[in-house]
Amino acid sequence: MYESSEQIEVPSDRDVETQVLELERGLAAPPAPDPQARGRRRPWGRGGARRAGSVDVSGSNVLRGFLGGTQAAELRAEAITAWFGDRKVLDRVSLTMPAGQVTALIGPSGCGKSTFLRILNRMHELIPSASLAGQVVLDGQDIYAPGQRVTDARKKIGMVFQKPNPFPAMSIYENTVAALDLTGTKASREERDFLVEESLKKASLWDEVKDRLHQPGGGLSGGQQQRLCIARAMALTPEILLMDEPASALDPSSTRRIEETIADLRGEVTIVIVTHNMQQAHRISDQCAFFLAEHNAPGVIVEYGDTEAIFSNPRDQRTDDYVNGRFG
Amino acid sequence: MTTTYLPDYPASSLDDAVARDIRVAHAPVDQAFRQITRLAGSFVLVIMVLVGTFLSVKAVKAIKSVGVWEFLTTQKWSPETNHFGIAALLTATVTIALIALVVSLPLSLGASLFITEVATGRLRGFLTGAIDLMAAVPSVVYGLWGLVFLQSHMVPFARWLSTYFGWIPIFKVDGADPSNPLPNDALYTSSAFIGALVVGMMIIPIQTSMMREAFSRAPQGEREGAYALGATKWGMIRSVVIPFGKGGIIGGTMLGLGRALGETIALYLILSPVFDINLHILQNGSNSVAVTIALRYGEANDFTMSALMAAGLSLFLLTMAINFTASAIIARSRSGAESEG
Amino acid sequence: MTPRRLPRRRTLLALFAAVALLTISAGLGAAYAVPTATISGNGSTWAAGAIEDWRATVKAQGVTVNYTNDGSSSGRKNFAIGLSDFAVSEIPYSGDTADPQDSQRPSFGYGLVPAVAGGTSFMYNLPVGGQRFTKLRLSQQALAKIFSGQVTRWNDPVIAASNPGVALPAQRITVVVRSDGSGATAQFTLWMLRQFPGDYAKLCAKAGCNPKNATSYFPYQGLSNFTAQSGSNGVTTYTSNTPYTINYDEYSYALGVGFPVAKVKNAAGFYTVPTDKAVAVALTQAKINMDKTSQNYLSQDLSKVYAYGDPRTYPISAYSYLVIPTQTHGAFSTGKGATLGYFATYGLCEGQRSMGALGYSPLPMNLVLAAMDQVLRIPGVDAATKKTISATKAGVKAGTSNKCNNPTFKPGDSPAHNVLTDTAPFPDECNAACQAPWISKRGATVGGGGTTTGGGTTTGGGTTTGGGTTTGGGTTTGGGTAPPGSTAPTCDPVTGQCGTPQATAGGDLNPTAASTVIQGQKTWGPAVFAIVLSVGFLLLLVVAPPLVSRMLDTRAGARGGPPTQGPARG
Amino acid sequence: MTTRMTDEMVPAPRTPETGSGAGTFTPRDELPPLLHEPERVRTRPPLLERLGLPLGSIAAAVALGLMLGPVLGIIGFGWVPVTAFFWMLVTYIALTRLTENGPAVKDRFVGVLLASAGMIVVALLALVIGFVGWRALKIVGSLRLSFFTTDMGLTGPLSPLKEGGALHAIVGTLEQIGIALVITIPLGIATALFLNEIGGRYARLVRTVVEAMTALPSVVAGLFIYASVILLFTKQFNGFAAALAITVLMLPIMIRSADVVLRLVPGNLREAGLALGAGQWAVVRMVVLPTVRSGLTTAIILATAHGIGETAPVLLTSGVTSNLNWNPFNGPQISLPLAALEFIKSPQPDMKTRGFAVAALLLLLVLVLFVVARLLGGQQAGEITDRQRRRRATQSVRDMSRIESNHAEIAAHLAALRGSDPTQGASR
Repeated sequence: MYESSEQIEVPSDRDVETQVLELERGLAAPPAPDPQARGRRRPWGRGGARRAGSVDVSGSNVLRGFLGGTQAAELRAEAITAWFGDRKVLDRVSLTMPAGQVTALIGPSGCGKSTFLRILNRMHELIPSASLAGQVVLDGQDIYAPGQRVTDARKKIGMVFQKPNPFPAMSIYENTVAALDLTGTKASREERDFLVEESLKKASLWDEVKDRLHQPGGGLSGGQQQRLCIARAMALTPEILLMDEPASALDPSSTRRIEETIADLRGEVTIVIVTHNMQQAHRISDQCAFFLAEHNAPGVIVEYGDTEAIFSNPRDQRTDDYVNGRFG
Repeated sequence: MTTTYLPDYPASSLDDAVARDIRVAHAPVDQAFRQITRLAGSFVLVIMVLVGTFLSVKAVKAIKSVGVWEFLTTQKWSPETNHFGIAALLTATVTIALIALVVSLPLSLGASLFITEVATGRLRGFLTGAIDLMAAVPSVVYGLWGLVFLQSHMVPFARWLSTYFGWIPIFKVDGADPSNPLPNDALYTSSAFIGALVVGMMIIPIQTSMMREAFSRAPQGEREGAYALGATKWGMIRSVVIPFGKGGIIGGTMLGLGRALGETIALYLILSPVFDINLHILQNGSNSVAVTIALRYGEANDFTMSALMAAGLSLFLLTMAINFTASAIIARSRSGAESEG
Repeated sequence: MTPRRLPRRRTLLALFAAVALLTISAGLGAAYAVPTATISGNGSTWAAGAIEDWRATVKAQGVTVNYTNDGSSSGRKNFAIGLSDFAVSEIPYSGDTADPQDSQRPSFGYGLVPAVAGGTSFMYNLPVGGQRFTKLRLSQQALAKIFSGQVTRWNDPVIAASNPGVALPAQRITVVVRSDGSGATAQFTLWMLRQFPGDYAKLCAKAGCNPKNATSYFPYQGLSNFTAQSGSNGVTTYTSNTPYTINYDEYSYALGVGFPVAKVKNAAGFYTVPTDKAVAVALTQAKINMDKTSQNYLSQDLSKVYAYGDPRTYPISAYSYLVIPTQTHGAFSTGKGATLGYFATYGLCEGQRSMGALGYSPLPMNLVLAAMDQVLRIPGVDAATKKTISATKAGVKAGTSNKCNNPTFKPGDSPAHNVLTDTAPFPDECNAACQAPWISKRGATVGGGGTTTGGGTTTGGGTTTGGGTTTGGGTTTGGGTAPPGSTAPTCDPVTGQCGTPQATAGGDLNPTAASTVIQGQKTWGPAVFAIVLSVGFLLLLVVAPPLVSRMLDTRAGARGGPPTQGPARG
Repeated sequence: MTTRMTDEMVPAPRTPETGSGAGTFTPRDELPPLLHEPERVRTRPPLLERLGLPLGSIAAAVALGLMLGPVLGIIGFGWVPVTAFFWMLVTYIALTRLTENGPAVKDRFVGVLLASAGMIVVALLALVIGFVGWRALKIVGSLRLSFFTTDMGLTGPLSPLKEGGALHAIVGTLEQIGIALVITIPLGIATALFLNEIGGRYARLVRTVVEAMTALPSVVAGLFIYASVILLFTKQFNGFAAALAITVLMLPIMIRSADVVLRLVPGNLREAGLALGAGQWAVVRMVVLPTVRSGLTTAIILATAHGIGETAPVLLTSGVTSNLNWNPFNGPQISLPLAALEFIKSPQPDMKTRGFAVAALLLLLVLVLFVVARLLGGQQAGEITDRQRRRRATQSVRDMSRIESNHAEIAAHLAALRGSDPTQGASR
């Protein structure tokens, strides 16, 4: 794809770019790129071949996501009901996660927050006995619709897990761009290099690891590993980033760094975060949803809305009790 | 925006949600991967079932001709005259395996406790390695060591045992004459005892590693709890480690037993085959199913082969039963249950 | 990216090396104009020494033969079902000497080729007075009683009667027999059946066998002083390792380990050992089936051998056979036939020359000639082999030297005459009068069914014995020449008794006298050493603990912290 | 001692005065400067006890054993170790008793017993290896390298020890185990992947059957191949049949150990891969297999070591030959364990020596495989050696500038594109 500029000679490079852009984003055609850049020899190109020619950043699958300022999208869960075998764990949960915002899912253990989160990027179905009802709508499409590929949904919806889990056999560099290989996305070395730095910078890890990118990812500290996982998830420029208690296994200072990272990513990607830590939810989220499963009943959202309102002026007594630490 | 929402749940329709069909459409390469591994699994299944079926089908011919009961109770092995059974073979096989257990159990128990509880650092690494290596030593090496080295050194001990403990039936040796100043070693050679010593050595590693695994899983907290109550190391081992590793002890022992039952070459080299039940373990002459197969397959005609298959099948069934019991015990024990998760 | 190499590459490398070497070795092998097909056979362990010797020699000529000595029964069965290209067996598939337990016979044409003669010897391991006794004599009656479980003590009168003046120990005899199906067992039980049917019946009654038939499986069940080992190797190894044992097998095995074999009393009342010559003398009485239409053409009837009255004869002598296919079948092609023909012809001619040294006895020429006719029936025998055979026949007919170079044959002699019988020594006790009738009979051999020729006087010249050693005609040669090897047994030239050098060095007929030099007599050497050691250890006991403790303490002290004063505890 | 030091430099801890409320203290402020390191409290038993007593007891025991045995002749030499062992126990316990109380003595006693068990097991192994090696040494002087380069084809019963070798058996072993590995490795790993990655009821059935098959006695596996492959199809003994017999034995073992190794892959790694939008095969190929690479390699090598030593199935299938046979599909092809067995069965001392030499060779092969397995197994995924670490460090530093320049380049282009994009603006 990246090389396409060389093969396609008609009508002009600019037109190709425009077409691609229009296809991708539905945008108006950009003007011609900087003529200086046009004539310059670029240091990237597959196989190290340096050649003069047009800039084809837009034609690259990998870099496509970086063309727009933000790729954040709204995610809408509609009447999600989930079962494990015969046991119902969620009952008709609906929630809209606005684009570019941080939505925190809070609630006591076992209330179905994590299940809900895993439903959002189709990780739920990995459990053999699991089933669900309802819809998850992204870009106007139900990700569970029959025609939808599970891998496409997951590519658009990244996930970070409770325990940092960098791939042990890969270096930091390889971990960061693991998604490329795992999804079979072709990319030149230059594109990879760009992605590594870009993603690590987004995860605020670049400065800490830039001089040891070839060391194993497992050699980092817990907090760094978790940020590496965030970088890994961001490499494919997802629209949504799900985080399942990303800081619960970390010490306070690492937690702070993660929170800073989340704050940096806000606006760029829609973040849904599950957390047990009330202060954390308060600090980082724009919107909060309080989940609760009363004994022997499936989990439901008791109350959701603006974070400040949830914490300062909850309408439900149970929410009030929970956010003020009276139970949980 | 400073509002919150309270979602409304109509209680009446609590159960009207129906699970969606979320069948995953796999990419072609994943589909291929699933099919290929499934094919491999099926292939293995077919091979294994084929082995079992082939053995069973072949064995049926021989068992049918003498009847199951006679097959199980006859001591003689003479398929040529249609008079054969596995009573003597199986008894001897089990006898050897049991003696092997008696010899190996204390050693492997002690060694595994030593490795997990006493030895530290490099000594522990060395011992673990040595015992794993012991498992990899080919049985023919053990066999020739047993034949050439151990037998000559163990015969005097066997003689001593039978001289002083001959009053215990299993240590009795027919034709032994303690008053004779010149010992007749032939009486004590090629016996179940000598064979079992070698087999015992061969099963030490498998038992030790099973037990070591189990013991090393004993939770640190419980150990420290025992120490905190003022226990000595042995007190801690007895009250925490051994109860915790009980499943490993039993499971390892049974796996060793299963291995001992199937041992061929070492016994093939050492034993002098007899087709009578000989419970005098020190006395020359014993047998085993595996040895009989190795000795007799060459000259076996169709029917004799079928008889050998029948013997082999019964050994296989016995070993299988023991192995399954062992894995059930291990899986059900505390030490094993944790390893699964 | 991520390395995903599994060590499959190593295997590939090995395979590649294998292919490379294969081409090289193929190139080397092509230098000879000999049959190239590889043949595999299995069977007799009794004759294994001979077959292995031939196999190694023809390999040097570029012909590859595989042989597994796993017992005659196995050999006959594998041959019958087409698993092997030839078998070696002491007994045929059918006839009264066959094993009734054999149920599988070839579905294709086959024939017997006499391969080598030998004596079933009785190797024993009998310490008398602390030394290995090497001069045991046994009557055939005693053998029958020992091997039927009736005589179970070494000092039994039946044994003592043949060994006057020997203080035989009051030990149990451990009889070592074959646990697998074996031609040696078949031959031996046949002898027992023919000569001592009563004892054989008793054995069968005890151990469960058919008293009317010889068997390849020695019936030892329920006989507490019997022990069974697999293969001639197993039997021999066990006997050599275990005192108070006796077994039966081909003489070559005893020679191989340097152990003595019992001198067996023949019909003339003399004790002999199965040297090549004694066996040659005995087998002059073998009746050979000369019925060419019979499947058992050339098979042997040994009844007269057992009872032969020549003082030199070893009574329990026999032939071993190559079983060859006379049709192509299954995997047996004419190419393999060429190899088998070459191998058999080699064995019959040149191969016979080393038999004496190995403990066998070469075949007489008449049998060789008859066997060659059988070899010609093998499909695909090549021109070179046919030429050798025809040249041999012509040479024998013309009375000139022939290509075969069989050691039993002298040009101009009758093919039925075995020159070994001319030089066979008489036992010491056999005086001139005793020798006379047999000397006159020399050369007048009866080849059962074959032609009988007279004449042939004793030649005084050097006679070639097996290993190619030439001994003066005047002196009698005993057993075969010692095989080269680390433990070459020395053989008593008078008695043909063999043993290790130390054993014969005692050279005393009276074993009780030999017992005065008991090995391993207590000397003070090791004891003094032990005392010194134990004193040393005791000293160590006193000195070591504080010393070690001091040493380690100072070292520990040097490592960290201020030096400690006195014992560390407190 | 401790008291002295306390007096000198450690201020006595103060207790909050009653009535003064919930005050706090800042003890570091009052600490005088440290003059020298405080003496460490000893918690291990003194060396006299840890080493002196056992050594002394052993010395005493050996002394007594030697006295009773070779010196006084009361007991046979074979009994010396046994007597010494018991006397060692007695001495050690008696000496311990002088200073310790009941439970501690018992503790020591059991400790000695456990140590003895460990030592006996190691001693037995050493005895086996040592004996075989020692007996095989004879061949070193008389055969030298030709043992590895010649077969037994030209070696007859009368040939001296310096003739003949084990090349045919080495070739046979390598080819047979090679064939077995070619079958078992892909099949075994694929099946283990099926059990682990796909799962389901069918996989459980396969797992149960595989587990049952690990109980198959080796000789029965040989008998199966003999009765099926050889008698029905090949009609001759050959190396391939032996390889198949080894395969039947190795396959369940391989599957089981690969299964165990794969089970150790944390589920969250698979989930992480899947959450990135990867397909199952991609996750297996790039995450699961690389993670367990060393474990799988170890499993394969150990299975190889076991397969190489299998004698019984080979005895029934490969046939015996003295000749080098490169072709595993035609004619008998002996392997090392079978050659050792055949040689050792021979009564001739030279053949026995060859048998020990072959056994030693086999042992050496297993030992080498074992050491390799240990070395590989010691390195977990992501664990690297110091050398690798250093190499990667320099590489990282070298690549850093490249990455930065590539990033700058592309970022500039992207910025250029975006800058001219009216709807996006230069928001970044």
